[in-house]
Amino acid sequence: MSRETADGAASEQAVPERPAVEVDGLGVVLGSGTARTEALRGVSFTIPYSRSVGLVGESGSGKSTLAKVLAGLVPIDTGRVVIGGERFSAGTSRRRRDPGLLQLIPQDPFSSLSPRRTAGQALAEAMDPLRADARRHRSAIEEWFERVELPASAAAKYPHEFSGGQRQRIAIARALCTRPRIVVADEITSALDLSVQVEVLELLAQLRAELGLTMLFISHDLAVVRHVSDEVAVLRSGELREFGAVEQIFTAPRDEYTSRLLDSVPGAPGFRIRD
Amino acid sequence: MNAITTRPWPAFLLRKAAELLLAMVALVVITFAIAHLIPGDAARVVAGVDATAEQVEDTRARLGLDRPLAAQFWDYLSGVLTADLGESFRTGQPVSEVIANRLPFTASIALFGIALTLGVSLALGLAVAGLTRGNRNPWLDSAFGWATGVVLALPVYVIGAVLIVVFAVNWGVLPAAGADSLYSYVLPTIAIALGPIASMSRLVRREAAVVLEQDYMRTARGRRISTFRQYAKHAVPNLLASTLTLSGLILAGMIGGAIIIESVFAWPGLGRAVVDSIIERDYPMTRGIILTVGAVAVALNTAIDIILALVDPRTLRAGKVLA
Amino acid sequence: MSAIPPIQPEEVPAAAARRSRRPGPMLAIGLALMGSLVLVAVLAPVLLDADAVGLTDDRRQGASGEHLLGTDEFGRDLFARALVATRLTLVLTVSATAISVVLGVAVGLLVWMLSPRVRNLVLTANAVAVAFPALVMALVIAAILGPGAMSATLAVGIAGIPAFVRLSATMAAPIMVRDYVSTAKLLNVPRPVILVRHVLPNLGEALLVLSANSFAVTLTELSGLSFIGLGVQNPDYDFGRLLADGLPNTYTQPIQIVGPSVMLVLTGVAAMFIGDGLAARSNPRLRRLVRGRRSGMLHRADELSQEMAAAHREQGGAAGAAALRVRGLKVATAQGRELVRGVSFDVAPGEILGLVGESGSGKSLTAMSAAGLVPDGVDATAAEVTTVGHDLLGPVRSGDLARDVALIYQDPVSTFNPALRLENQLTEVARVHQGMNRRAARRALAAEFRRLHISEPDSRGRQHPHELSGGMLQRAMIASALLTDAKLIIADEPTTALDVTVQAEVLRQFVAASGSLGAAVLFISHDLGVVEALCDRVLVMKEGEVVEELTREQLARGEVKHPYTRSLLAAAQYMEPSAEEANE
Amino acid sequence: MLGQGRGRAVSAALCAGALLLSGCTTGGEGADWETIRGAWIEDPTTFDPALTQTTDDYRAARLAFDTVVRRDLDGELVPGLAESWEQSADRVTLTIGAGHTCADGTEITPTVVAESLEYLADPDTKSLHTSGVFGEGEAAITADDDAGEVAIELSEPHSEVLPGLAIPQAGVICPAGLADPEGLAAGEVEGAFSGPYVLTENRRGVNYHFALREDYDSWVEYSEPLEGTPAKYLEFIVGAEDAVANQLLSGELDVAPVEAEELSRFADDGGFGTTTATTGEYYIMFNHRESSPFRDEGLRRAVARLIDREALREIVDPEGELIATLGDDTMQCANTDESLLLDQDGDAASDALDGVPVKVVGSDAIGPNGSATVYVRERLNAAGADADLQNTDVGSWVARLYDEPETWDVTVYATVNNMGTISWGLTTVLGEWHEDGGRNMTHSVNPEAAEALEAALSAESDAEMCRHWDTAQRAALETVDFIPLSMVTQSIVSRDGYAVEVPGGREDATTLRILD
Repeated sequence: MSRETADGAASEQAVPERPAVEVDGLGVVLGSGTARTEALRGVSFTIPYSRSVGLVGESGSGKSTLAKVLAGLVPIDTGRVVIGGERFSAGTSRRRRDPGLLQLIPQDPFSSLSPRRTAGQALAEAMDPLRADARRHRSAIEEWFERVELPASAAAKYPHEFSGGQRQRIAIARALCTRPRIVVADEITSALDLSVQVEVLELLAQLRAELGLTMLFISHDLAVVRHVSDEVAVLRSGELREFGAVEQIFTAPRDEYTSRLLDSVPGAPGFRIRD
Repeated sequence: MNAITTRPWPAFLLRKAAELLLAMVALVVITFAIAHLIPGDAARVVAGVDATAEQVEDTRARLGLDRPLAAQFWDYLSGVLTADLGESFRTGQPVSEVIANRLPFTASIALFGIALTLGVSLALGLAVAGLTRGNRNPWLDSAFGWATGVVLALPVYVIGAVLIVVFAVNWGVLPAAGADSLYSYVLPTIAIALGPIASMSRLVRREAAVVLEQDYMRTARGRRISTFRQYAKHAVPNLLASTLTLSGLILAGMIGGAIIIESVFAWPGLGRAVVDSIIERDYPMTRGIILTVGAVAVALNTAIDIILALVDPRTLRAGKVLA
Repeated sequence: MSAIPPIQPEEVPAAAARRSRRPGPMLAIGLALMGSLVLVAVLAPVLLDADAVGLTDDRRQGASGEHLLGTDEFGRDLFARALVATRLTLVLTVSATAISVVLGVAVGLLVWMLSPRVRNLVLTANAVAVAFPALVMALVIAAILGPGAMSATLAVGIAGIPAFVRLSATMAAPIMVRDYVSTAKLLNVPRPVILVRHVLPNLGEALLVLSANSFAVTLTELSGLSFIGLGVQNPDYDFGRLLADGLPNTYTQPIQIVGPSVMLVLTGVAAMFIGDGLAARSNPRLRRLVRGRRSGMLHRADELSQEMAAAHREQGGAAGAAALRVRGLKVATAQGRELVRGVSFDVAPGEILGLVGESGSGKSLTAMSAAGLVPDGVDATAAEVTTVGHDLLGPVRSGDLARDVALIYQDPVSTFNPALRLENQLTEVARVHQGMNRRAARRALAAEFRRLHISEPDSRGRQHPHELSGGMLQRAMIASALLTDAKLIIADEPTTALDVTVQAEVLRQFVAASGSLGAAVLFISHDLGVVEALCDRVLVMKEGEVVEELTREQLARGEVKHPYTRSLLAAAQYMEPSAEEANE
Repeated sequence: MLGQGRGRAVSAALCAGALLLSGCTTGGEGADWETIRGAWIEDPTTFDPALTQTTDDYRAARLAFDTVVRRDLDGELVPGLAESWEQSADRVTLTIGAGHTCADGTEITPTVVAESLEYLADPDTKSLHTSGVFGEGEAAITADDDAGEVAIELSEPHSEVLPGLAIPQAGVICPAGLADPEGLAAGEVEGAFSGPYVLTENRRGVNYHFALREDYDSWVEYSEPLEGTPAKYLEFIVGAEDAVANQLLSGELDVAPVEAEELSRFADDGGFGTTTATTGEYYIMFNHRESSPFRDEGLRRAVARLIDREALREIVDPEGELIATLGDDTMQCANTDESLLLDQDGDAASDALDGVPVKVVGSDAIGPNGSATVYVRERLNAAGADADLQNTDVGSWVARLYDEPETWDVTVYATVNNMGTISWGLTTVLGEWHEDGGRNMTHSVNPEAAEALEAALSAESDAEMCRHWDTAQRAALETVDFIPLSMVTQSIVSRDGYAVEVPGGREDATTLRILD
């Protein structure tokens, strides 16, 4: 619905013909029988290369479902998704996807890394899914650790030896080291303390600039997406309520729900709890 | 996404019924097969050790063991459908009658046993969990470990023998064997329940240690209600799911224990009968009893699933809680 | 989950982590026992075989110096036999356990390669097999294979498979939905590799625990088969065979069953202790975070700190009217690590005091201690804690305290008891302490629900917590505070787990409710924005100390002195969606 | 009021608890001096004497059905329903006594007896005991009520008809029972009973109650009259094999069979007496087929020299006497000459057996937990043989002995000798092979013994019979066709005040008495 807006906000970098991600009339139904729910309804938007879209929604909005659809973990019922030129729709067989196409940074820093494997092994698995040999890729791994501001010695450590923020850095490195065409970050800061959130967000903003990432950044918190997004999509109850450039969303929201979201952020000018 | 489904019960019950049916069909096939897989010639065993070849063949014909397997299976299957499990090779008595006579004895000690187990282990497990919270009373911790460990490691027949020696032979306060009066039930029930009490109270204690750490227990403490009320009203309901799930397994284990304990106490239940029937190659009896035990186990399992769903509606869709 | 983590996981120093790897007492005893048994199993058959097997004329003798446990009907030394039997027993039990575990786990994991429909079918069939008495199954298998050591082992092993299929399938289920597994799937790691690389290692310790327990069960099942006559057959002998051979003589020559019984118990206990020890080590919930006895009690501080508190008291001025008065509160772990280092503050009636800080700052511990709820594993001391007139350091009329102080916690889902209906929980204080009957309590609760504009107020109470959303649950909590006319509400991050729009709504109702009660509020939050909008006064906590006290106005104007507060404020501003920062 | 009621309930509960803890005596209820409480191993399979198969069938049949002849305490045949008899090789004539009645009052006439014996002799009855009683030929049975005689004509001579008629399996079934075979088998036809007791309660798997017939007056006149009076009621619990000793000691039972291992529990206790019955014979059975090393007489002799029969007896059944044939000295024509057996000579045995592979098979029912074959195997191995032992349950063992003869070389066997004749055991190791319709499981080849056995079974007179038996036993022991060990026993423990006898060494519950 807002493809024009997205295309209009062009960046300086050279943009390939087609956008990195096109979501067109996407509909997803979860469950069956009495438990059946429509998680997504007619959602359309695009993400051009080297651009970042922030996807905001509260619980039940379908934002995680959308991430899973892009990752191929949830089948499509109606509409289609084109990622890096590859089309996926209801009929698409569930064949394996090229890991270079899309990578997901998961939400929970405690569940995103296997407790029994070192940080180095986690990255090695991304680089070489079959063998996952950390020694073979040592220099590449160290290079990535440096990039996410972790010491090289981190490679030999196990997840429980890291703080939550550090784990998310490892998860970010793991997702980026395959150089996917698009990265989906699903609520990656929601479990962290505020100051740590800021650090991770700054790191991500920095990497975005450095690597020209194409990214879908998902959060329940409107405030979080601001520093890492070019455009913002607001999702509610499976429908896209608003899609626009980040300044426009924050300064002149068109949708009533977006305004309410903005006003609900503590500290925002519209935030009132005492009459 | 907490969509509350409107009517999960019919679907749940339907699924359970289908499972039950499937299990019964499998049981019928398996029970037919096992009797024939047990080595040894039933006709020979029935005719007697010293019988002549001719007598053995006569016996074989009399028992219908000379007929093709398919025909025997058909007889069995149609018999099962009409609740006719055939006649014992040994006594010629209808198997269903034998089972009807003996099942109540096994069922009663199993049920008394499970009731005793549930009651004692909930109280014991909770008490120990409460008393050893936060590393308090470490001696109790090890005492509990040793006591339950020893009881669990002792075979049920040794426990039974010890109980008999102490209570029946030395003190003479309870009968040593038989099923004559209500007193007769005391020792077999205790013997059969001690092991399960040990394992269940270990489970309760382990689960309770987790439950007592839960936020809602702190909430309850915040209401400053008595410790007893905290445990009885707030902790116990949350232990029911796992204890019930385990009690299904324990009931199965009790039926296994019954096989052994019944000969120690001369208990006229199914356990002794199934062992005897296997040794005597009494196929219809073996089949009938195993079919019954299996059916009871499956039915109990289903019943426990349903009770679980009543106790904790979340399991309606989520399936079973881990044992 | 818990809002009061005594120690943050990431704060556990490497040394502590290493220490927890050391075997606990249970594990040590278990390993030592099992080690000795293995030694006996290796040596006894070599050293004692002649005594154990050779026929002599000393038949059926009692215990003597020569024959410690007497002899059997063949004149064989029963002590030697009990020791020699260790080898066969261990071999058979380990083999049977291995059959159950290896095949069970293999199937339990492989079902995860099947489609959900087929997997459910397999697991349902397996559930039936699990429900079937294992001993009966073993009995049948042993009968089919013909009695003997080998068939008994196979029988018990096979009969144990279904349980392990179920356990491993169930334990694998939560791992299969872990993010690292979905990430591996996205990386196109083949399913079998995922199972071996990610699932199996994470089941490892749990499976070890279960195997140790299963070893103990297998042990008694094997001996049960021997008792029935379908187990190990003479001339082979394991503990079960010896026991079954000796059992007819229990009454005449009880010494005959002593050897095998003791050995059986030692073996079983060794296995169980190893299992327990491993479980305690691997399960963080059971792992002792603190050694030593700290019971979660609030004590009066010693003389010195009382003096300090007296000084504080003078500074604080006359505060007899304070709804909450805390002086010199300290909370420490058993190792002596101070989590709260001498905090003092007052909350005036009707005042909303904010307590701000990041995780580990001690703010929740402070609040809970003020309510007299000190978590296990830590001890709190204070010179004074007076809560709505109740001196928490002395004997307390718990009913009055429960009525006067209402608590609202962070995670609405975990603070409600999932097994009980809402009304049973929310009206408990009114019913238990105020003697309200069930029906009156239910009506009163419905009235409060209505007051908070909760939909369907009359039927809400009969619902279970899982049927309500988080925001609804927190509102229900507020209703509970209204029900008892609480004088002090201690709210520990009550809206952190909620969506922003819901958070605003709940906060609004919270303020209205506390206002209508005229209650004092101690409000814990990490969010400066919330605190600024809500509180009259704010205490900033860092590492167990109050570093700064601010009024709402000071906070709103950014008039903060302490660098920590300033960094908090900066982080909050980074997140603020206000217009002037947008094009940074 | 409410409080009071509740108080009462509480005190009742306390009493129940106190009762549990302290003093509810458990043995008292049955000891009324009219009843004897006994025990059987398991349910009888049938109450039709002709169709009986198990020990408990026989026990029940003995109580409820009288036989035409009985055994005296020393084993001699004494009158039962028949007051006298005459015997030749192919004919037995019984003179039936007057005044015997069935439980329904029917008089037991020669016709009644003849019909019952005909039923036993009829091949269609498929009784396992027909050939044991009447031999391999056909039996024609006629009654002459006027003469009070029943005549049995045999198409083939058989010398053991009278011993056969003494076994409970040959119990006389009254007309009411023959008219309703199913009811008879179920024990539901009271009129079928000819013995002193009638079955009154039949709780399968739990217990069986019998009541003494008030009109019964056909008690056997033993050479020494039995002390005491018969019990009015007999109650037998079943399935208590492992528990009877406990129940005797705790006062729950009065008279019951007890395992040999548990006898010493009663030895210390002055309040009990022990009676020992014999039920059969233990012996070492060799496989004489090509596949077995024991086709070679030398190796059989070596085993005989190796085995310490006394030690083996001690292990297997310490209550049983050593025997020199397959029967003890109470049995007619039994060899008692120990010199026919080889003396122990370990060295000679070792020379012969060294390195010989031997497949020993056994059953866990022979000796406690199969200890008999454990002993044989240990002795063989000690002598240098390479003996392998397979101990299994009875079913697998028997199947192996009959159907897989190449899988075994030697076993320890035990007969269940109901007849109380030496022929029962000897025909399992001598004479016609099992494959050819006989009972010999060993494939032994000993023409002299076989012929003598044949002759003994068709002998005209006792003297002739014993002469042939002597020849057969000598010939068989000469070549060590088998090694006789000892008697299989069943010890019966009775509480003071109760007694039981074992006529001819056999269990017989009609001898149960309450002492005054």
